[in-house]
Amino acid sequence: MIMDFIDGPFWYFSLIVFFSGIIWNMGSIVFALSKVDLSVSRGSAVSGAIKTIFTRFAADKGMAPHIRLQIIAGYMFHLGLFALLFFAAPHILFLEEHFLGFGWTPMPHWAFIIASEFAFLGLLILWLHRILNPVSRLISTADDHIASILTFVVMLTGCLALLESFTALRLLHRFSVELFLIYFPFSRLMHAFTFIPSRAFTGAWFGRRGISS
Amino acid sequence: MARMKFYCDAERCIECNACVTACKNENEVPWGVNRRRVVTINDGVPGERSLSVACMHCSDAPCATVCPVDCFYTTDDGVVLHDKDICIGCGYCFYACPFGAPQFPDDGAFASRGKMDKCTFCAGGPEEDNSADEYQKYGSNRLSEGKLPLCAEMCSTKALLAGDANVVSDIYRERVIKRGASVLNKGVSYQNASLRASAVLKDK
Amino acid sequence: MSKCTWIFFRQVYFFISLLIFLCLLLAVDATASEPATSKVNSPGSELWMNVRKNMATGKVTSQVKSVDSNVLINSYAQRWTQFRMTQLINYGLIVLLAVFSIIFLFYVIRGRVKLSGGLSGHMVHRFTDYERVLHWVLAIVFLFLATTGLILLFGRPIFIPLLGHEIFSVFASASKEGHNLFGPIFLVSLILMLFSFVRRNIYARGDLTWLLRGGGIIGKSHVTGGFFNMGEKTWYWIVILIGLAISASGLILVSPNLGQSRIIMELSHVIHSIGAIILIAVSMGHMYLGTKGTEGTLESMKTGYVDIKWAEEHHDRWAKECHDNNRLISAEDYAKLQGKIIQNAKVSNAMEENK
Amino acid sequence: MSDRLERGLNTLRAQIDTKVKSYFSSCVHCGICAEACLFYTETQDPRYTPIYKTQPLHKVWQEEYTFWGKIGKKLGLTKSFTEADLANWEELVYDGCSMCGRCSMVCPVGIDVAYIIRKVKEGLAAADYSPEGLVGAAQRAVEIGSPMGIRLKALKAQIKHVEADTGLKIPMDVEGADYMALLSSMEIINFPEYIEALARIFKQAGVSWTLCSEAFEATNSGLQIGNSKIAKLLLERVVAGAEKLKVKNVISPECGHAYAAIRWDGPNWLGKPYNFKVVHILELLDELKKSGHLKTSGKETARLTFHDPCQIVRRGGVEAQPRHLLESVAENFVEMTDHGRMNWCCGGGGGVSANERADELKLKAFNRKKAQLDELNVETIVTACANCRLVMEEGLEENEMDIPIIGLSELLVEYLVEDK
Repeated sequence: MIMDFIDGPFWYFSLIVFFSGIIWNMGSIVFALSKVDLSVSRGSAVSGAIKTIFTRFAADKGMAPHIRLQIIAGYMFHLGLFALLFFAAPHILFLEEHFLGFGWTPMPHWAFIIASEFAFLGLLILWLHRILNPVSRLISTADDHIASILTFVVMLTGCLALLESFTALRLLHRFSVELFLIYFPFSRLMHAFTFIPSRAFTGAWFGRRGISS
Repeated sequence: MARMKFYCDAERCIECNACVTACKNENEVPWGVNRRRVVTINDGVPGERSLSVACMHCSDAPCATVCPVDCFYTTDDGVVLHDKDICIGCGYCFYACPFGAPQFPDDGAFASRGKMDKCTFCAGGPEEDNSADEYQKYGSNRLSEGKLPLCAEMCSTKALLAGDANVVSDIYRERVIKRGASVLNKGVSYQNASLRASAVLKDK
Repeated sequence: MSKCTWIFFRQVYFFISLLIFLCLLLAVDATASEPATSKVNSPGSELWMNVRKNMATGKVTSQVKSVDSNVLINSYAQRWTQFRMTQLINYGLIVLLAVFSIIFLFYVIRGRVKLSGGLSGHMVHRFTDYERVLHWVLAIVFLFLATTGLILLFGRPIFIPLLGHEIFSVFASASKEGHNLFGPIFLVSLILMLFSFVRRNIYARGDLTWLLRGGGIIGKSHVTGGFFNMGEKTWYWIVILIGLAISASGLILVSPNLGQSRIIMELSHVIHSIGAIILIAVSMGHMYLGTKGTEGTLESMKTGYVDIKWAEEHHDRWAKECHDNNRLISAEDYAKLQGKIIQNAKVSNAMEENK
Repeated sequence: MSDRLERGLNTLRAQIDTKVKSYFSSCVHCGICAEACLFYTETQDPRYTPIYKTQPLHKVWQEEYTFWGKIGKKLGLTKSFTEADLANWEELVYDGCSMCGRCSMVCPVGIDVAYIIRKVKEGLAAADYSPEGLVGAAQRAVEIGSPMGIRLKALKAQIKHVEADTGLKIPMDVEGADYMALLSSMEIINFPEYIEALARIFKQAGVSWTLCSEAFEATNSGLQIGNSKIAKLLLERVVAGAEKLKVKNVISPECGHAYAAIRWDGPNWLGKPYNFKVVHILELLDELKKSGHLKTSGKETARLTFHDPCQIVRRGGVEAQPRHLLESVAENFVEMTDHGRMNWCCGGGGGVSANERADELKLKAFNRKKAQLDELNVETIVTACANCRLVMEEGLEENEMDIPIIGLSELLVEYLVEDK
C-alpha cells in the first residue's frame, strides 16, 4: 500500500513539483531580463557573463587562505554528490529504464564508496561550520538547515540501501528523494540552478566595464 | 527424522574435484563462492590425503550462534540453512565456521559484500520448494525430490558420502572393517599398506 | 569539599577506565588457553591433529583458489565464537552499564560542578572554527558508529524479540552499511585531530605534579593544568591510539576480499570490539564532563570561547598566559563577536527616547 | 505601520528586479563574503557580513516572491520589518559598508552584493533612515550645487591662485572645447594641485578644454545616499552643462563614485545615451601618453605604491591605465598584496567619509589598508581619488605614519616635458 504510493503517485507528484518549480523559477529570471544598459560599454557583456560562470569555480588567491575549510569541504561535497548522482550504478540503471532509454558506464563500487565518503564528510563539515561560525550562524535561516539535513538524509538512506536487497530501505531512499524534490524549488537548493544566471548577470555587469570577475 | 551428514573418506578421495564442479553447476553458485572444495594435505609427500569439505551441517552450528540477525535455522533433516532475506552480509558466520563454509560472494577489492552463501545440502532455502525464487537464491532443492546432494552422487570413488548419518556411518564402518588387514598393521591404511608392502619387497 | 570530591571522582573514573581495559585484556587471554587434546593414539592421529591446528607438515593445497581455501580447519574460529558470545557480549554490556550508572550516580549525588567564583563574563578564545568543526565531525561520526555498532552487537537478544527477524534485519543491514560507510570518515577526522591537537597534548612536567598529587586529592591547592590538563591529555591519547587501532582493524574487516586470512579478520574483530567498548565507556565520561558535568565547558566547543574564571579553575597555567598576553575580551565584545548583539546601542537608545 | 516605514518598504519592493531575484534565490548563506569585507575583517563583528547588510531587501523579497514567505505572510507567521530594524540597518549599510564591492568579486554563486546594497540604500533613504552627514551633503548638493557647499565664487578664487602659480589660463565656459573637465569638491578645497595639473597637461597635449561654471561639480551625493531622484537631478546639471558648451568629451576627475555616476549609471538614470563621451582622467592621460601627445622625462625614485580606488578600478574598469602611467614615471613602483580589482578599500567610500557617526569605525577599517602598507614600507602612496586620499591621510595621521599621498595626475605632471 505505502509501497505503491511511494513508487507510484507520490513519485510522479514530486517530479511534477520539481520540474515545474524549476521551470517557473528559472523562467521568471531568464525571461524577465533587466532593461538594456545605456552606458557606452568598454568590454563585452556576453563574454564576461560566460567567463564568470566558470571563473567563480575557483576562489580568489588572496581569499583562499581565509576560506580554505569552506573551499575544500564545498568541493568534497559537491563533487562527491555529483558523482553519486550521475555515476552510481543503480542511478544510471534507473535513469535508463525510466527516462532516457540509454545508460553510461557507472563507476566501480570502490569509487562509489570513496565518492560518498567525500560527500558525507564535506556536507558534515559545511553544516557544522554553518552552526559554529558566527558569521554563517547569523545569516543562516531554517531553510538552510532543512536543506542541509534533507540532503544528508537523502544521501544517508541511499547508502544504507547499498546492499540493494531490502525493499524497505530502497523505499526509504525513494521517499526521502521525493521529499527532497518537492522541497527543492521552494528553497535554497535552487542555487544548483540559479547560480548560473547570478554569475552571468554579475559577469555581464563587470564584462561591460572591462573587468574580469 | 533423518539427520543428514556428509562424510568424506580420505582413503578413497582422489582429488578429482568432480564434486566441486558438480556443486557449482547444479546450484549456479555465485561468483567468488565455492560451496565445496577439495583440500590436499601433504601434497606430493608419502601419506598425502585429500578431503572434500563443505558445510558440515553441525548439530550446534557456530555460524547460527554468532549471527547478529539470527538468520540460520536447522531443518527437520538436520540441514543447516540460512535465510538470505534476513542475512545482512556481515560475515560473522565466515569467522565462526572452522571449515570456511559460509562465504562472501563477489571478488575484488572493496567489493560489494552481498549476502553470505553456503552449502545447502542441496536442500534449497526457506522459499517454496523448487520455486524459481528459491533456485535463484540458494540453488537446487534435490532433497525435496528425494535425491541426495549432487556432489556425493557424482563421486566416482564413492569417497564422499551423503545422507542419513546412520546409513553413512554404517557404510563407513563396513569399509573400515574390510580394510581391517591394513588397520591391524600398526594402524595404517591402504596407502601406507602399499608402501609397507614395497618396503617388504625391498627387504627381500 | 566540592572541589576535592570532584577531582577525586575524576581520578576514580580514570582508574576505573584503566581497570576495565586490563580486565578485558585478561578476559581475552583466558579464552586463549589451548583446547584439551586427546591423548589416545588413533590411526593417522598425528596427521589429523596437525590439520586441526592448521599445522600440517607438508604442503596443503586446493584446486579452489579463494580466501583460506587451503585451510581445512581453522581452530581459532571456535575460540573467536566463544569470545564474541560469552566474553564480549556479557562483559561489554556490564562495562557499559557500570560506567553509565557510576556517572549517573555521581550526578545524582554530586550534581553539576559549578565554578566556585561564578562566571565573570570575561572570555578568552580557546578553539578555532576548524578545531571545533573537527571535534564535532568526529563526535557525530563516533556517535553514529557507536550506535550502529552496538545495534549489531546487542541487537539480537534485545531487538529480535521486540521487532521480529524481518524488521530487525532491515535495521541491522542499514546499521552495517552505515557503519562501514562512516568508518573511513572517522579515520580521516581522527588523523586530522591527531595533527591539529597533538602539540598541546604532549605530556609536560606539570602533568607529573598533577599525577603525583593525584590530580589534587592531596592538599587543597588548585590542580595545575596548561592548555590541557593531564586528564584531558590522557583522554586525547586514548581517543587517538584506540581510535587508530579500531580504524585499522575496521579497515581489515570492511574489505574481506583483499586476501587476508580469517585468523587476521577474527583477531581484528577482537581488537575492534574491545577497543570500541573501551572508547564508548570512556567517552560517556567525556560527554558527561563536557556537557552536564562542569559549568562552562561546553561553551568552548560551541563558541570557541571560555569564561576566564573557568580557565583559572581548570587550566590555571593557560589562564595566566591569557592574562599575560592580554587576551581577555569583555562580555560585550564577546556578544558582538558571536553576532548576538543585533541591535546597535545608538539605535536602541533612540528607540527608547521615541517611546 | 508608520508612514515612514511604509514608504521605505514600498521603495524596497520597487527595487526588486530580475537580478535581485536571481541573487537572493542563489545565495546559500556560506558567509564567504564576510572575509572579503574590511568592516568584518577588522571588527570581526558578524553583523558586517555583506549579505547580512542586504537583509531589508531580502526580507521583502522573501515575503513577495517566495512560497514560504507568501504563506508565512498570509498566516501572519513572519516577523515583518519594524522601524527599529530599519534604524539598525541604517547603521550597518551607511556606516559599515563603503560599497567597495570586494564581496561581489568573491561570491561563489556570483552575487553582486554591492548592487543589492545600493538598492537597500534606496529604501532606507526613502524612509529617512540615512545619516545626517549624508542628508546634509545631498541637501547642499541640490541647493548650492556642491555637497561641501562650494559655490562658483570659491572655485574662481582657487582658479585665481592656480593661475597666479602657473601663469596658465584656466578656461571657463569655452564653447566647443574638446574636453569639459569636472572637479570634485574635495579637489577644489583640499587639492587644487589637480586643477593645476589639468592645465599643464592640456597645454602640453595641445588639446582644448574648459570648465563649466554651471556644472563644475562631479560628485553625486544622490548616489551616496541612495536617492535616485537626487542622483538624476545632479547628473542632469552636468549633462546640461556639457550640452550647452557642446563639448565632445567630459572628463571624470580623480573621484571614485563620480566616475561611477557619470560614466556608468548616468545614461540609465536619464534613460537615453549621452551625445558626448565620458572618460576618466587616467584613461585620457594614458591615451595621450600612448599617442605621444604627452611626454615625460625622468622617473620618481622614491619607493611608491598605488592605492586602487574601488569605484574607478574594481567597479569602473580603469585598472591597466594607472599602471601604464606609473611605469612611465616611477622607477620603484610596488604593488600591495591585494591590488587592482581585489584591492582593499580605504574605508571611507560610499559616503562613509561624509558620515561623522562612522568616524571610529572608518578608522578601524583603515587598519586593513595600514596592514597592507606596513608590508610594503613605501615612501609615497599614489592614488586617483580625492576621497580615498583624504580618508587615507586621516588614517595615516591617526596611526602616526608619515607617508605622503599624491594624485596620479599630479605625479605625472611633475615629470612632464614642457615645451619652452
